[in-house]
Amino acid sequence: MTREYNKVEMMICASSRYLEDGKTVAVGTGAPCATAMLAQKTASPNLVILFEAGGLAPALPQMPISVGDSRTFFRGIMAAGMVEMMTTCCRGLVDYAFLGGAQIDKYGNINSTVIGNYKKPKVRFPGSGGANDFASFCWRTLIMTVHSKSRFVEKVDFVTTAGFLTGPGAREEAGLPLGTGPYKIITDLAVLGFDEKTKTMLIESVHPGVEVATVKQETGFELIVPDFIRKTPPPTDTELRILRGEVDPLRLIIGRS
Amino acid sequence: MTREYNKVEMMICASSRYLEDGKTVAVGTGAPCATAMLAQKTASPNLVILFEAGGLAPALPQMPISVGDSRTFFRGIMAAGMVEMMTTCCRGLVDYAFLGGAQIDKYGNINSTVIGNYKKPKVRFPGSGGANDFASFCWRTLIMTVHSKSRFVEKVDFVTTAGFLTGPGAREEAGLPLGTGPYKIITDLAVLGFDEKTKTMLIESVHPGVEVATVKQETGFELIVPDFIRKTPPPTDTELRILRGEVDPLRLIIGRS
Amino acid sequence: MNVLDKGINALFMDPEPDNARQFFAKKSRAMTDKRMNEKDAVERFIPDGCYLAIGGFGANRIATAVIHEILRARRKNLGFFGHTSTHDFQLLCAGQCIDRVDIAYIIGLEARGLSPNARRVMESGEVQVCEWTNYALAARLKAAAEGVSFAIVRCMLGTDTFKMSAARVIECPFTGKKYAAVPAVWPDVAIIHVHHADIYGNCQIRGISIADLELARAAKHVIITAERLIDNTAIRMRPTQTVIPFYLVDAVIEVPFGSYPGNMPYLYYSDEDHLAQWLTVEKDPQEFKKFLDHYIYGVSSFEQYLERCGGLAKLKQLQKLETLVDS
Amino acid sequence: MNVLDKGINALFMDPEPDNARQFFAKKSRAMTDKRMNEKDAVERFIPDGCYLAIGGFGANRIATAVIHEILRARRKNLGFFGHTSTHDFQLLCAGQCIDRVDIAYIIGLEARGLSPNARRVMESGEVQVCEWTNYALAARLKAAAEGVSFAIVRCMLGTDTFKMSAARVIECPFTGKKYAAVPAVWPDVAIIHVHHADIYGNCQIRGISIADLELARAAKHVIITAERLIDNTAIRMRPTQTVIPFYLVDAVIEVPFGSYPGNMPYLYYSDEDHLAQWLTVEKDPQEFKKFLDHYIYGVSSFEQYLERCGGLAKLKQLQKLETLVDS
Repeated sequence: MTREYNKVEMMICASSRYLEDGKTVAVGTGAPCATAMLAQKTASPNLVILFEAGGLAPALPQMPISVGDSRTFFRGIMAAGMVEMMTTCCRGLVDYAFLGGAQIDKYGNINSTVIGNYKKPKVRFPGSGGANDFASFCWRTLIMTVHSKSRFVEKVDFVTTAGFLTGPGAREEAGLPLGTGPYKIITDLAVLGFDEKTKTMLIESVHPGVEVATVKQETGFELIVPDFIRKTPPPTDTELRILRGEVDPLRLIIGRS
Repeated sequence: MTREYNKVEMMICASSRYLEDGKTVAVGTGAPCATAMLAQKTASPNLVILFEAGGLAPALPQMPISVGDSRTFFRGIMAAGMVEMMTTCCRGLVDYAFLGGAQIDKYGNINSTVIGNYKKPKVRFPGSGGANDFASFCWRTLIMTVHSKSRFVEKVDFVTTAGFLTGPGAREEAGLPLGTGPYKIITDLAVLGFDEKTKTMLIESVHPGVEVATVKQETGFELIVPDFIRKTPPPTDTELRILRGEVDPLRLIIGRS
Repeated sequence: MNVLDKGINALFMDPEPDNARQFFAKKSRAMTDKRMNEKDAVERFIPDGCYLAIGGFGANRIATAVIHEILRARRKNLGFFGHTSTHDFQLLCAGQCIDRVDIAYIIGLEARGLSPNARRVMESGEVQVCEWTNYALAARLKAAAEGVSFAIVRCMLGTDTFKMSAARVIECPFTGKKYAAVPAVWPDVAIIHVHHADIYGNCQIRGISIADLELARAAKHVIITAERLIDNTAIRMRPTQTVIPFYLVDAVIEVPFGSYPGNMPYLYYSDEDHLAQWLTVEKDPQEFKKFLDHYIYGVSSFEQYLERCGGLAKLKQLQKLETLVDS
Repeated sequence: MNVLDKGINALFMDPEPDNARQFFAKKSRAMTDKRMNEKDAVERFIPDGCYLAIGGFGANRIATAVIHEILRARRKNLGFFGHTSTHDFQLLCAGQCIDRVDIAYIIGLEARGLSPNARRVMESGEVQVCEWTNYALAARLKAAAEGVSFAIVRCMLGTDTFKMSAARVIECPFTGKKYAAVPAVWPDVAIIHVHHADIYGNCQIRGISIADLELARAAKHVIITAERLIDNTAIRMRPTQTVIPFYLVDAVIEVPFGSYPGNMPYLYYSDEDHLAQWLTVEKDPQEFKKFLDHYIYGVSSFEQYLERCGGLAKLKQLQKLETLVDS
């Protein structure tokens, strides 16, 4: 049997496997939230989800449209506020930050502020929101984004959110909490990690049907290509059934592919 | 008719008149709290009382034994916490701090920590509690204490709580909020204020039957004695009736005289 | 104080706590009836040029009625505190009300997409900007609420967000650790929508409070809109649930469905159709003008706006969409 | 960082946030049944020499059962966080459990007077001290709860309280204003008594929270005693009222009348006779020893202590004395 699935479904399923049971994750709007819901409904029923506006560990009835809407604390453990959530992250209690982004560089720095010159921008985006906070405070940052040369760039136009900044030691030197940083980038082509020594991006696995050459071609900087590159396991039947039936029945996220 | 009243009743009634209607006051345990209750039940029904543990504007059913007991928020406006109360003071929203003290000097500095050498104290007292905080943050500090040479000293053994410290400009120089400081000291003999220029203590009024000479004699430092010294009006019948009947029927405070 | 690094953008507000204290020294602590209508509240507390902050989170628990009134009163040159501002920011851009903004999240409406008009305004260069993060802005309010001139945070460090802010890097006097120091902000006025308030301004909020408790304490003036006015006795029976005490509040306005078209937890969900309509109509300036005239400038009250959006039938539908209801 | 002035006393705890983060990285976030008895909780989380903080306010909402168990387990050389500590401090002095204390308010029992024994202990020089104020100590917890190494406060400045603290004077990088910087404190363990908790440690408190919310977030381990265990469903129906979430908590113990002889808002008032007895009996070391044997060392459970204090009849009387009751 060949399963049919689209790129967004692939990204969500691949990402959800990083959210281990009994861990804590701070999520942004949209796909990251759908991913956390999928993880909860598959391998990680005790995954604790935090929302920046104050919602903690809800029994999410449906996908929230906003990280501050009432679904984010529906039958939740706590309905608190932003300072509570952000300081919980800063105290070291939150394992994962899960974000999106408009541009990303080889050190995992994210731009969600402007394209072009800051003072005279070609495109203005919303800005950090809570992304910079989560990626500064949480132990490991997961980033989900579409793979293309215009997004994976040598130098982002604006570092909204810190990855490894300029390389080894730079986060620590800047004053960011020790032992934190980007962990995995999950795209529609591959899963990317970081080289321990150079803190630059490497290919960890390519998705079914994707060539390593394609990943390199769609990346605007030199990727580290290890000798051994795994194949990302495709979405399972169970994952797809739950994702389509329970997580996003209105196809708000997975319909965007 | 000659009214009979004791020293504590005199102090409480004299003090209560400084707590104007529609103002806010942060009070400590015991007599200051009784005073605020009396003010509420006489001239200042809209006096807002704050307790450091979190109680705000209660309809005090009885005198609290502790500034953190359940009476401090009985039918209160808010039951919050210490940070809420202290930061409300620090923001400049609280008009009066009302405290007691073991020792006081001519600048209104209060000692409630030790008598004797700090490292080898003759007597150890509880320490600041919230007194230093209130007197640092609130606009005007009222202090109620028994008048004696051992309490009114040239130099307190330990400055627990800031008065005018070493004189004009010293509070500001230390970094304390501008425009704050001790306002009146109400004793069993007199009401004392502060000289605008030297920031040292002066006699404002003496209680009925008290000679200025007695006040000077019971004070361990040189008091400023203005040409004109008022007589403190004695407790009124109404004040005494309410104080004895409603505020402290068990004579927990007024019985200590 | 050694400052190791500093953001290059200008600070819009004075972070001096003793100046703020001078203001609060004079603010009345009297428990008086503070009810008034949106018009009077905007007239009295939101002059041209003042610095405004809005409670809630973009399109959740926002004080729509007062924002509409700001547009109708043609307020100009407002400063704005933009922490996850979505529909509220879109409204202020529609009214061309602002000329400077502290930014954490603007232009976007989260999963709904970006506002074409807000984007146009922000790309035009007409509005002076300063970058922050959501937590940095919450921490700026918190510092003000605590009566001090700055807070220290471990975010922003190392990024262009820091460079384009007005934050400064300092070291911990105990550990040598680096922090971003962010300056306190005392907004001139805050508008906050709550579930319950009494006529004096004692407020209860159900569900997440976002940064509203800090905001109510930081702002020099606070305008409250409430779904429902309740008796002071009800406040006094549940003092644990009071989150904004009366002495912070200047105006109380009862506005049922006041967060519409946003979500109000326990009461009604957001009107996604209406919000989608905004994003569509903003693409065409002509259409957009007509739209604004119809829904905002051409109505004289929030009730009339609700009528034009579908009235009771629509509101009942949004009540049904709200999954979070009482047990 | 320029330090303009510093307190001369030694800091008892490490204010380094990255060390605290290392601890919290490993702390379990699993929602598991954390019920145990006082004995096990003390055995597991309160070793000799650790630094302890107790919730509540002296003789209001205190976790008496666990404190008694600390005495029975003959714990020694504990560090103590003494912010308005009254009967709790008196108990720890009676058990000779502590050798260092951060002080804001100790020895006294507020309007009740001073504890002769606690005073004797503190005048003996056996206990190492460091002075603070109630707000400074709350701010130290708050800094830890926020994951940073210090907080700035405008109290303590200019006084001997500052001199005998471990605080430092710094300047604001924006205004030049002076502040007392107070170091974060992450207590090894906190004991907090609450109204309701579920078996996972999700807690609700009714009435004032004092500094307990900051404490629960700052402490590395948290032991909860609760008047009543409630179902997790009840927590999830009222998430606005959760003030301590489960992942902060290590142990949950159901202890009805657990704040006795202290006050528990909405349930029972303090037993002033018993507290007065303490102050009297402490004057005579012989009598005091007998008293402690009778009420603490000679009983094997908190229930037995309550029995010896007058049992149900006494408790009913204290319930009647509590004016703050439900509507």
